[in-house]
Amino acid sequence: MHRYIPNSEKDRVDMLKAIGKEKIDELFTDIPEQFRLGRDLDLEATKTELELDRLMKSLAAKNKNIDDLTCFLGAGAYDHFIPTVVNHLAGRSEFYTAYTPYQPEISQGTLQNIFEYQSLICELTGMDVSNASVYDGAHAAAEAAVMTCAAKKRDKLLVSSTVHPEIRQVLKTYFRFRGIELIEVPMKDGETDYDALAEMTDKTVAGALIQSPNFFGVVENIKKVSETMKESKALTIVSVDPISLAVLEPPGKLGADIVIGEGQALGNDVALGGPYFGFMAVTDKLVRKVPGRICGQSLDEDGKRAFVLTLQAREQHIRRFKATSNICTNQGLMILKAAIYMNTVGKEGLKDVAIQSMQKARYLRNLLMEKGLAEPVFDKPYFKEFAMKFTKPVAEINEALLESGFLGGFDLNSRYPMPNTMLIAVTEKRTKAEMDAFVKALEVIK
Amino acid sequence: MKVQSGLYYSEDHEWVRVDGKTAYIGISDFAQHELGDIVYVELPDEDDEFDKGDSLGAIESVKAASDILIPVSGRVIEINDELDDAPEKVNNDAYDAWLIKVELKDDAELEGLMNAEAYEAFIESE
Amino acid sequence: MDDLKRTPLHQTHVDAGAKMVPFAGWDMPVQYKGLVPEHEAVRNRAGLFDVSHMGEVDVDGPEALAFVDYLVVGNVKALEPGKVLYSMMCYENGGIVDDLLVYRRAEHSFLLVINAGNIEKDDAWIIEQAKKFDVYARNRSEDYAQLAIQGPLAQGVLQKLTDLDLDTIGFFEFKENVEIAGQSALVSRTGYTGEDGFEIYTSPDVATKLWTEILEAGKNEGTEPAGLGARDTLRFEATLPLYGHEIDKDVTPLEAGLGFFVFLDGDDFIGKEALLKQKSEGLELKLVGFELLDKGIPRQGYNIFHNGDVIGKVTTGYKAPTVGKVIGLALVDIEYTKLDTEFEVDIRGKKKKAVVISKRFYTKKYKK
Amino acid sequence: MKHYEKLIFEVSKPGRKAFHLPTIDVDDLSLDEMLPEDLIRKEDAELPEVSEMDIVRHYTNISQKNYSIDKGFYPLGSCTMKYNPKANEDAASNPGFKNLHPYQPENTIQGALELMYELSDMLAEISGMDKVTLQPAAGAQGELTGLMLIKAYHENRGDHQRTKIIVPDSAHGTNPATAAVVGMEIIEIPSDHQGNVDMDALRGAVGEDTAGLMLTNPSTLGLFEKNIGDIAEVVHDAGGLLYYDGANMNAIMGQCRPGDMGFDVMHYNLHKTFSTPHGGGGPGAGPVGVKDILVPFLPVPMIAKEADTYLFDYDKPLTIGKVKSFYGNFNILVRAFTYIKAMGREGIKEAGETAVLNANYLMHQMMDLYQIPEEMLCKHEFVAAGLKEAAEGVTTLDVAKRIIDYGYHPPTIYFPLIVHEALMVEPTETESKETLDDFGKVMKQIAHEAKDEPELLKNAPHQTPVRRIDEVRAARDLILKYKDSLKE
Repeated sequence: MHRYIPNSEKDRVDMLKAIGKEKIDELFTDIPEQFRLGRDLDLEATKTELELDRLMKSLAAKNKNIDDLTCFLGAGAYDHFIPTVVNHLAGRSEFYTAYTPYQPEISQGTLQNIFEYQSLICELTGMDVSNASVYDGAHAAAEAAVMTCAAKKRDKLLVSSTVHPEIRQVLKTYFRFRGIELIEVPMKDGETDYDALAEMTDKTVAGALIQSPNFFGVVENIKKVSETMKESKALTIVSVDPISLAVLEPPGKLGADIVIGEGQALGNDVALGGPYFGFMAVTDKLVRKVPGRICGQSLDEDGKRAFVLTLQAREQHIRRFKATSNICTNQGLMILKAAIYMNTVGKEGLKDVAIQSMQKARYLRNLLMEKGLAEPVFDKPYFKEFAMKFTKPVAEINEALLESGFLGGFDLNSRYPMPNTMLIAVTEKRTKAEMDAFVKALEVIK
Repeated sequence: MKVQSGLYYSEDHEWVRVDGKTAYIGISDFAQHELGDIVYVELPDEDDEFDKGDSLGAIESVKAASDILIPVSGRVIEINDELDDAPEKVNNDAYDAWLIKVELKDDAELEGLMNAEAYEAFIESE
Repeated sequence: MDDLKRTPLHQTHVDAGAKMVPFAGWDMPVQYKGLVPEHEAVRNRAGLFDVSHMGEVDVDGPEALAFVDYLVVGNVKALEPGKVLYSMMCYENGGIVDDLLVYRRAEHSFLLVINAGNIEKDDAWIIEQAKKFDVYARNRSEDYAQLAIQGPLAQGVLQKLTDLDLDTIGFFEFKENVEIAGQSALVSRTGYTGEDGFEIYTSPDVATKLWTEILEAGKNEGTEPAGLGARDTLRFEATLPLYGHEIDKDVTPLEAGLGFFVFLDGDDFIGKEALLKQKSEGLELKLVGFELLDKGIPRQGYNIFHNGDVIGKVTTGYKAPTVGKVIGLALVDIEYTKLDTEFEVDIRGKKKKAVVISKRFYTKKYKK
Repeated sequence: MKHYEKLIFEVSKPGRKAFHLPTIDVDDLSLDEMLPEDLIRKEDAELPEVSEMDIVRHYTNISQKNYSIDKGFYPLGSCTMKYNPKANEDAASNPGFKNLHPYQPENTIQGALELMYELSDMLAEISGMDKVTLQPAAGAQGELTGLMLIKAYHENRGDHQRTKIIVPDSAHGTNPATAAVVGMEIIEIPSDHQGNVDMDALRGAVGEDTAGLMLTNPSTLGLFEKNIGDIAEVVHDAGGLLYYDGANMNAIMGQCRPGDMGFDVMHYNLHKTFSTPHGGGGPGAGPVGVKDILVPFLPVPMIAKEADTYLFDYDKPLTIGKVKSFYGNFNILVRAFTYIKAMGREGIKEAGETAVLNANYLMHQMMDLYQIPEEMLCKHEFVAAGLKEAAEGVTTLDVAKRIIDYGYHPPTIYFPLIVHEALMVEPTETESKETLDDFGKVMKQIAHEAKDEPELLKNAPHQTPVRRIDEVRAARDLILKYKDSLKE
């Protein structure tokens, strides 16, 4: 028998006998003959652990990862440092081999973590209520959009074209089948065209989704947008980089109704795009409209503090036909890592991470200008990412950079009519030496 | 299960208490029992207009969230905002804890509803 | 007496220096300036009464119509929504539980207005009877304040305070949610004085505001606050019965001369059998009007004699302000009810001459 | 040992640090040199200030308040709580997988693309589908994607009126919810006491407006839907498509395949059938397999292979677009891939067989005391309609809570909805005979207690970090973050 299956052949025989059967096949007599496979699956033979180890390592070795390469690539997935305790503790199997905490008495670990995570997200975003997370940033945007339309009983949503292209793509897919109209708001000098936004807003619009720092790294004027929305009794959804909230005024203080974002930067691996988690925080007013799980504090029979999933009546498995969302799970392991990360870096540490990323981004940006290698595209306040215009197609540059061990920035021309423009991300992990080397490499390429 | 006479009942277990040209609307004691401990009552705004059968809001218990389908058409003239802080009132006395008061659009719609007797029989059969 | 009930206007009355007296368990204003001037104000101009002590009962539900029709002696089925019916509730034996106004608010919705002194009794009676019907009946007396503005100028005064053209409310008709001085009220062209006028039902918390606004608006017309004293003399002149006087549990509507309000050709109602019997067998007693020829005031309960035999009782007697004579109403043996029949009223041991006259002491000035 | 009761915020102490960055090696610009005043945060986010030791103790302690597969038997029906092999975790934590940036050039992630490409093929082979997208982030999103595909398919044929999805009343609540989310209408049809679809009801339900039927086979009652052939015919003849909910696939791996039964589209729950960790509720992964007719509508990108190189294929004019950013929960895919490779041809089949054997074996042990139809052959799981005999007021919930006292995780309860007092048991193949025997004993013991000492059940659990929790209070007086609790 396979090593993952404890029973021996003898156990099998005994168990069959116990239920009055002789052969395993007798357990499948209820499957009509015509549907029986009648052959072996076309898969490779069982692998021993040693073989398995070889195979997986060889596959992994076929990839170049951001330990091998110096990474200036961001665009929604960031190479921030992950303290070692994060993976050690999140790697405890009491966490990762537990199921959804539907039996709270024996799930207090998972539940307490969700509660602490919700508290931390509310701190960062300046909002009243956080859910236990959704699949990822794009999914958070989709859920927030649907929720906004449901709450407002309107079916139009404004989305700034400075919002991450992947988010807008996912929104398009969700809206197509939900009959929600997605209206793209044009951009102006790297940020949302606020005048256009105001003109496009009326009483038929449920709300607006903006991103800050936006896809180009520019910090947007959330207050302006939320004021515009309030005039039409519409909602403001802001997608944020959680790290930036250590130093940026939180959307909650600027009139946002829903704050969402991609949570990967908080202690999670870039992992080729997943699993990540999307966080979602709202004002008290919207607490009953929030999709997904929420953990609440209560008391047990002995009057002791205890945590439990609450507001579950909103959940799809109960609302069924009435559901506005069908999400079942949250990203338990991911928010565990995020919470451990936030608690480890702590109040001061998160600020350090944000500030050093900004300082280093500014260093590199200036250096590129000084050396006359590239020109900044926008002159706007930015966080840790910025767009630079080169003299060659970015694809070409990146290819060359790769040769010298650098993972170049994002080619904006692949999503916007912005030839030769690279979106460069700098995290606290980058050193002066790495950035100098990066610039040297670019000098050669040029 | 208490069934208050003098009220009109819908198959979705809402009751209507006429009061002249207006009517109070609530959920039946049966519904309250089915839902269990009610933790939240979501009500519409005053002046909202509904047609018979529209969802005027929702009632949430720990187990379930059910929409409240308005049994008669009308305009909301008052909502029972006491339920905001004390949703348990619906559990305590479903016929006292009205949800909304509407201006009736058409008395005749009442004829389409059940009286106490019919409703009692209805929940028996449920 | 502290356990007396008070209307929302109680303080207003006291401040206005009204003379307060206990009436039917309520501390009510019997008069302000004086009975006679108030009486005349109503007859010639307009008077405002606080009648918040009256009782109100809501009856709604699928069988509301059938129930009310069964409860009272009148023909409720003929009553259209928006109209009011004066009627009575009887016991099985025909004796009167109370007289009342029946407001049909909608197809399935009624408002019953009953006498202050009978609220508990009536409420218990109605609830008891209601058990046999699929109706929702409840005492709403706490939720209503009631004002009555009565008199030839009443409409003019009230009209100043509302955009609704009061001509659209006919005699014994009513409208709901009428805005009066910014307050929503039920307004009916009804009264208890024999004059044209309105009764206004509103929520207790706005009663005072309404009261002062109406008096203010009626200043030039000489509108006066009027007390229960005037109310009684007015209704008496107009021969409107008062429970405990002309009518009570021992008197049937027929005997009280109110047969006109009894609808015997319709569906069954409580007491119908007894009344039919009484009608076929003829009455033994009847309510008559009389004028006292000697001096004195015939009070309620005084015996009436004929040739030394007691033949009846005084139900009400007054020196009537408008007609200026001493007149009264009495329940007497059917034999002595013809006009000009003479008999004696025993006033504190002295027999005083009296003669039967028409009950129509005063021709009502209703606007029909 | 005394239970650890602190929240991390209660451990926090000003000045404590568990983290330092190297001294800044470029100009040490101050915030206001880098950002305009009005954009700068006025009040700090109150994150905790704790030491590394504090962190380690905190999470170690709260972790021990969890029940987990590694700790013991976890027979949660329809959740397939099988062992999560450690080798999966090793592979997933290999920097060669976890440190790949989603926007790296294709030529730097050939190993990853090869893995995804081959995983798709293996999943397709196991289920009899033609092509598989790995993009959906969870079973529910897979379901969502599947219905989007069905809708897109009909719309592309001009069949815009096909908006009705038929589901049996035994279906998981997610099915109707998903349909609602993609703007489709649900028609619920009854199933018989064995959880089989009522064929007459089905024939009555299909028509011009039928978009499809959602089914899981074996059904949520753990029974194989024998009529599946006829069902497929009825739905297809009506112009509808068949959706397979992969929740229960563990039972049939290597025996039969949804693709062969006539299903056109399905989702897989990698965290159920393919041993990826549940993680206390996620992350999952919900790949979607389809037959050829639906391939043109699949989300982009697909992984393609040209000669010996793998690449992202965005060239799909009819695609529904993207349902998730990037390419799916890649590092979950790595685990599932590792698992299937480890199991291989024989292992996969053994897993299915053993899952079914274990379920039937355990069912037989519970038959005499729990309401289970005699002579029933279940698949990977079975449903008991509560106890046969119990004292007044003893519910399935009480039974579940009592099981906790005996050191096991309770089965799924009150699902499926069509079974009164349902108790849904799925042992999975990774449990030994001894474990099943002991659990069987426990269930018998509890059945006796339910008659003789009901209080034991009603007050259970007794030994847990917390006792039964007041859920009403939780929902009425919302305390959803630490600061809310301070307001109390």
